[in-house]
Amino acid sequence: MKDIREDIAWAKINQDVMKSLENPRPLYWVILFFAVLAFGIGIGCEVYQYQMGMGVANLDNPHVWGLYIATFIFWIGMSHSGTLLSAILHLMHADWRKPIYRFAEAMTTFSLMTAGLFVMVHLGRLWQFYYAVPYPNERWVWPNFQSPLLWDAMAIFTYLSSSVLFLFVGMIPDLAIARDNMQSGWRRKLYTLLALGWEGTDRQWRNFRVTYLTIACFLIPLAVSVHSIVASDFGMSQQPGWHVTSFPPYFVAGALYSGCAAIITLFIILRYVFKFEEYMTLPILKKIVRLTFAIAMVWTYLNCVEFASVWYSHDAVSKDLLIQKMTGPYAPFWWAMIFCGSIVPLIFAIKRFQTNIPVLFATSLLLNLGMWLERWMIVSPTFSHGYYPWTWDHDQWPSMIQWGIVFGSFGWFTLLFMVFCKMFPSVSMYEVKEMVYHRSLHLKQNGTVEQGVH
Amino acid sequence: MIDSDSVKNLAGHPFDRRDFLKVLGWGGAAAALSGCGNTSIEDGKETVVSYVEAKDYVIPGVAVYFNSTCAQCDAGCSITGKIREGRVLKLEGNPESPINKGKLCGLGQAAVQHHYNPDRVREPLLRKGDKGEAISWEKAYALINEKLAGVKGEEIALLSGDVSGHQKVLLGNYMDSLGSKNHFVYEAVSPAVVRAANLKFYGVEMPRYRIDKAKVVLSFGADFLGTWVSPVHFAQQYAAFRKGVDGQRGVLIQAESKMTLTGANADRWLAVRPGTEGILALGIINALGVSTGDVAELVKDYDKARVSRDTGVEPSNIDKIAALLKLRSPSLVLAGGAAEGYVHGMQNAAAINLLNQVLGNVGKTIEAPVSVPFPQMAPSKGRTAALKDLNDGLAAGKYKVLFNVATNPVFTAPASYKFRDNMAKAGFKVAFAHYLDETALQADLVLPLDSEMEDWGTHVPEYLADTVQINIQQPLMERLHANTRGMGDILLALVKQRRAEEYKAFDDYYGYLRSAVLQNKAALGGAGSDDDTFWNDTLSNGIVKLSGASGALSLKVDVSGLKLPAPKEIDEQYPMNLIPAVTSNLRDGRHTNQPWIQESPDPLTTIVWDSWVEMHPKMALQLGIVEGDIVKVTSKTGSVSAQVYLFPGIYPDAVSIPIGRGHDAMGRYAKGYGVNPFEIMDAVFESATGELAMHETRVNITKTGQRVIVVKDEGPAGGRQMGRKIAARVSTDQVDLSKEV
Amino acid sequence: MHRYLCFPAILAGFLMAVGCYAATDQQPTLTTEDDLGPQVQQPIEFPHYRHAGNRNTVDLTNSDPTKGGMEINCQYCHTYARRSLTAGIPPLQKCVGCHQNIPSVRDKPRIVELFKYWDAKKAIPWKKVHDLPDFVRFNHERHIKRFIEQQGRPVQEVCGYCHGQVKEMTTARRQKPITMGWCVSCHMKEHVVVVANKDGIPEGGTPLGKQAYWYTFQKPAETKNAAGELTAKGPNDCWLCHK
Amino acid sequence: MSVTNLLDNWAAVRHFHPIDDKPHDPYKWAMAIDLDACIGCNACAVACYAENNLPVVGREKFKHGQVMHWMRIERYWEEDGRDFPDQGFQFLPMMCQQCEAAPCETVCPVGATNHTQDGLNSQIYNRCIGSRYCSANCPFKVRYFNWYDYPTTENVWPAEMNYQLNPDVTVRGKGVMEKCTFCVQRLRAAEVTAKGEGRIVREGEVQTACQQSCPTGAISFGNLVDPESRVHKQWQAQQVDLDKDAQEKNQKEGGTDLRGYRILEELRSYPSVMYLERVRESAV
Repeated sequence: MKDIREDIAWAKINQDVMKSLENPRPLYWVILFFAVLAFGIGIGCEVYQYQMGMGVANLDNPHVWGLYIATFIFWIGMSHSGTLLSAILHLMHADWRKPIYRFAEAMTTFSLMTAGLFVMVHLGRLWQFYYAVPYPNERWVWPNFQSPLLWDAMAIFTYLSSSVLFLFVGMIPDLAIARDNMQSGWRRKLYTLLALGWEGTDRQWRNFRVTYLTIACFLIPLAVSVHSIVASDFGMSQQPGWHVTSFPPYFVAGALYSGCAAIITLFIILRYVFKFEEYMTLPILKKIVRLTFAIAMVWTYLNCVEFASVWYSHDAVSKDLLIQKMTGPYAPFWWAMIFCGSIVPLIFAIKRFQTNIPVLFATSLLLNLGMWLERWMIVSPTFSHGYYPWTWDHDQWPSMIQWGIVFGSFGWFTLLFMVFCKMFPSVSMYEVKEMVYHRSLHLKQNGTVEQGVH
Repeated sequence: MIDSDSVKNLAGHPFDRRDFLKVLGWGGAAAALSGCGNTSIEDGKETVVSYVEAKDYVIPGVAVYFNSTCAQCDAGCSITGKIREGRVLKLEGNPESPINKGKLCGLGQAAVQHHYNPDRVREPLLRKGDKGEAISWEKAYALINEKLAGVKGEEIALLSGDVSGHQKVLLGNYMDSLGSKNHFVYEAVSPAVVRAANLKFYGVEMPRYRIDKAKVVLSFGADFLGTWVSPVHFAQQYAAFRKGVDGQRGVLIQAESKMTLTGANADRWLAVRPGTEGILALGIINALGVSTGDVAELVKDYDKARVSRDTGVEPSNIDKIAALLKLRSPSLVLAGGAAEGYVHGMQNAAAINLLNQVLGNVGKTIEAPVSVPFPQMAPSKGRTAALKDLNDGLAAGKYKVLFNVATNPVFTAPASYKFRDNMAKAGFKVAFAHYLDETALQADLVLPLDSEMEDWGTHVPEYLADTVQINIQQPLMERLHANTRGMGDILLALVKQRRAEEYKAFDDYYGYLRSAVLQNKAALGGAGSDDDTFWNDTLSNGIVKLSGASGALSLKVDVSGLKLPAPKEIDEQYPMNLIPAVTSNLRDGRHTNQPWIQESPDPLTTIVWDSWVEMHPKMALQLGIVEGDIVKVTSKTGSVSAQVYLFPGIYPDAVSIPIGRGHDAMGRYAKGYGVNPFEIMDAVFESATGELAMHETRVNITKTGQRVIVVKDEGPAGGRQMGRKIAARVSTDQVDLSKEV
Repeated sequence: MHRYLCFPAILAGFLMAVGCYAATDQQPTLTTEDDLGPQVQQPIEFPHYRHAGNRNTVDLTNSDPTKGGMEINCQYCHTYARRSLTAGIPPLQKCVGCHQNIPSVRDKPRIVELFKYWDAKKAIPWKKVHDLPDFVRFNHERHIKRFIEQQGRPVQEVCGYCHGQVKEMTTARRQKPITMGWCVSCHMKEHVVVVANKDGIPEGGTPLGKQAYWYTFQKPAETKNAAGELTAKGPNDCWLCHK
Repeated sequence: MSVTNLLDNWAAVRHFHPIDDKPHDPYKWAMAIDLDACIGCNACAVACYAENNLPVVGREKFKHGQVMHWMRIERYWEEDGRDFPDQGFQFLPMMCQQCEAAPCETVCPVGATNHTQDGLNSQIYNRCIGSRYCSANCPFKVRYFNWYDYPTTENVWPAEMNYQLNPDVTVRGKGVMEKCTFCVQRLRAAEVTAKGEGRIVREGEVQTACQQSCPTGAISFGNLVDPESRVHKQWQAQQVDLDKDAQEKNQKEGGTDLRGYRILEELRSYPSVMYLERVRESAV
């Protein structure tokens, strides 16, 4: 099967994609409704938590971090998908990424925004967050540049701004198309503004290519660093289970893994909701599935490396913790993580399932669950089974408020993402055209393509 | 938060003689009180209330210190109150006092929370049906006078706790003026049986124990570090004892059925079958093998095998202890609450005292106390038998008027007394109270007392550390509530109703106290100094130290009456012994409404805010009980339900419930937390003294099927250190203590 | 296309400018900058100039703030400042102590008001002029010890570092920003330290080696100013004011 | 507030060994706790509540592990198959160890917890934004977070009870971290007084609240660099060096006959509290 039909007319591409801005399937509205609902619940919980204090999340001393930080890492991880597809694969000239990289990039941006929210939600004094911003102030004090948390904030901010830029720059030609296709109204004004006067001249194309490539190159180290830095939040501490040298690659692998899994999920949703069957084709899905499988195996390997290094080290406390994870109160979640993260992706190895949408959808959700559990299993057991036995957990189970905010974050992300897809072309028109062009060129050389299409 | 408004409220009080503590504002020092939330600088919005008149030593922002006496228990520790801007902030020990030498226990520190307690009674309250109506003091006094009219002296009873000093004198005079001899001195928790045994053996009730001079201390349930007699003083002696005599570290052996704080610090803790402490003592005498005559005759049956069988202590341990006691002399043997709480408590205590005598400790580590030169001020010590007597009298309808001075017998009398009902038989009940506790709620008239930080007084402790000392209690700050009165002031007002002439010279208790002290100026060591100087010195010292005569103990060894019963057979229906535990935080429950006390974890179980049933893990395993199970503890008298805590420091046949919680009145921090073991305590009495035998209750345990999370500081790891070196321990042969600083 | 480059260029330029500004070693200049607080309405309009002002004339009808003062030492009334963290407001007794012996002004409205409070034995509800956030503990005593007692600087000058020229005011008004940066700016300056006493601790200044440096374990080097005098910075320890 | 100023400080950022160049002059506050003297009576903990305005959180919050005791008394007993704790329990007063290379300090994003020159690990409440990273990184778990706004919580400081609050210590609102300060308000007051008199704080001039109340004198506290201080003598006699992560005496063959040790010393946080092992008689 082919990645894409070579005989799609360019006009039809424009038409199909522009349609997604107008009339999606009804499921879109259903999703949007639930997203708003979940987000509303999250907001309610957060307002209550803000009023009452962090205690309502049922965190305690010393179990001071909980699902917020776990979910924060989860969203940061999710953000790696976009960069992987658009920047890394772009540089590798893997052109099958072209129909899907736009929404992956949007995912990057929005999951980063969600992650950023968690940093805020997690703060005990949210209203003083600006103390962590290095700017000249009347107090004459700098934040602490030694703190990985500060690096984190900066890395996230940089990554977020870069990916917004990347997303935007990559969208300019398409925005121009949208502008030209819109009759009138505020959306046309918006596209006009955002298209920055794109006319498609050679000079513009040349500048555009250079800019896009530059940002892509810039973004890759950022993506790697952002999750390495998140990893160093833990790796730089000296707590058992956190103080692990292999954490940065482990986190990056985990990030790519969860990102890919999320792409599969959203791929399937978008394909249906926006009627993108022509562009988001099963062969492309198959490629992503295979990629995901590979990353899953890398992640599994890194997991084994971590266990082995703990097991063979003389660090009795870390070893204790590992045993505790496998057998203690967190064991069900830990084993669920292993199951979802390492066993479930084996389905991807079976060819028959690589294009089976219901199976893939279910599997990708399980993978995401597994990756979320992984983050939780990194954060919480260390608190409940750290160096100091006297303070091991009392009654630590996340309260409904905590769950509510975590739940709400999914609503927030979905909301942003769905609104984006309805507002902007979520399939890159000009790149799909390129792809079709290149493929048809290849066919032309073989003389198999029908005449008169282009 | 305290803002300037509340300061202004305080400023509304009228001037009086205590104006040196006048709260008239803090001159800008209020700043320090608020939280982190306020980052705003609001020039010109906040009011700075300055003093109208200020003494030279009053500097806003600088603390002043006044000495007084702690009244949280009757050990008589001297305290130094830190006062800032007219408010007492913190209590420290007064270094000048030989009893506590600048130290203070947690309970003593919490006294400020008694003073500032939001649940204190603030107005005199007269019963109107179920409610109390606030009345004026004049009316209250008139009412008392009215109710006393025509009542015969023997129909009037007064119940109080330990009392000493001038208050005792005044109390005595008042009762005298009423023609009543019915002053019942009652403490729910007191070593009355040991006192009686001591009196019989040594000729004094409370000799001076010299733990610091002993090389070995063998204690039979005496929790001298936690609750027994004078814990802060003994803790200091203990510290010296551990440092050692001639560099040899003191050895502490504790034998008891339920581990106390002292037991938790022992080098060897022996779990003995409840009630067999005396048998163990005799067994040790036997194992020492040094006695002759009567004593040898007495102990000859108490061979190791039998003693071990009876007490549950391993024979090897008896040998080791005997060997150690023989090797290291002097030693000290103590009998405490656990030994005396049985029908044969006196016999237990006698056997233990005999062991002391056999070891030759009397005169070495047990010394004669100094005698107080003013016997009228010497303390009257409470007994549980007194409450029994009062209760019997009330039940028989003997008393028409009952005064209750801040005791809480409704809470601390065993339920089988039916004290609440009997109390109702007295026609007119007056409670002098700090809180509306269980007893005050039964009264017809509740008169609010000053806290110890607002009141004047003198105290003579029963256990004198060094010299005789009269402790001065003085207000550390202005009265917090306008309508509370000191007990002394109330007594003076009442006695004036009877003997106006005699007391007309005294405006108030302060005046009475001052003149009483100054009258004896010479005897109190103030000869030569003028009245004001002496008085001011006395107040500033907080203690008057006197040299009292210290006689010798009149040792009487009479073993003829000494006969210890064999351990009780296990009762099928009620197989377990109930040990009501006296904990160092809660004591008899009068301080339960002080939140620091509620939240300060029990040292042994780390449980807070609740009662628990302590049970040995082995026994729990047998009964299929795990931690947090709610069990019903049933005795012949009744039953209570509480959570189980598995605790290894208890004899497996016994369960223990702490005393002090389970209030159904008193205040927001006490009410509704835990259960009260007095409710299921059988009314069994010590045979020789008539004291309540608190350890004689037999119970059975049934599961209710409910389970809760035990609220405690200890985590799921329990007391295990998981291989980390956290709280390390070393045995004496591995360490060289002589090198230490 | 160049139009669209304008914005990034301006942005980059702006960022660079901010960077350069931030990078330069800003000398603390705030100390001299006056930042007037609100004029606070007091229950009695206390004339500071009359009490602390210069004794140019003793003409009491003169309302020129710079003239007609009694040159009373600040510490005569604000007596707690040298002994306590807080300067405090003098007790009413202090005012009356003098004024009951000054019959000439007894019927002035302010004095009448004063005696009204005194007769009622009521405290005057003064309004706070220099209000710090509740978590800040400025120590008056230490500053007076250091500058007045140990270095012998004039009282009014030293008080004026923070309170401005109160002797020229009627009721006091805040003259300085009293923000943390303002405090720190002074603490970061090199101040002259008087010679060391026998313990090697320089009097009238922060002993060398006592400055706490945030994350720094290095002993600060001994510094001298152009005149060769020993200098030191003020303490840099958060826990001195925030506890 | 300039970058130069930032770089200045940064250039002198923590050395690998924090106390190589002996910066603690004239003060280094330290503690020694004799576990043999500690009887676990809780007097220190209550004194700490009184001195430092600690909120009483109540039963429900205690249950959720949100208690605020800066000083906690831990009670240990290793079973080793025994039925009874027949050598008693082991009590351990645990509070902030004021580490020299404190793991909490480096991770705070806003620098709300720093090292002071007199060897304390400061906690600045008003700077804290509540990221709780410090607590996450504390090996001893002695940091306590204000999960609720205790000053406004019912029955924490109801009317009158709030009069007891120590004005020298900030009452913490919700969302800030707090911990044992070695009673810094007392230390600073003593230091400032001494400075005014041109001397250093003398031994015995300042006591922490826990030390002052301890009935058995198990806690000694003082200036470690002052050779006259009891703490200095104790540390020296026990051969415990502040700047070692493993004490020489323990590396000697046959072990040591001294009982001074520091908890989790091997983590290289260089705690300022030395504990003396509890002693138990071998003859019984």
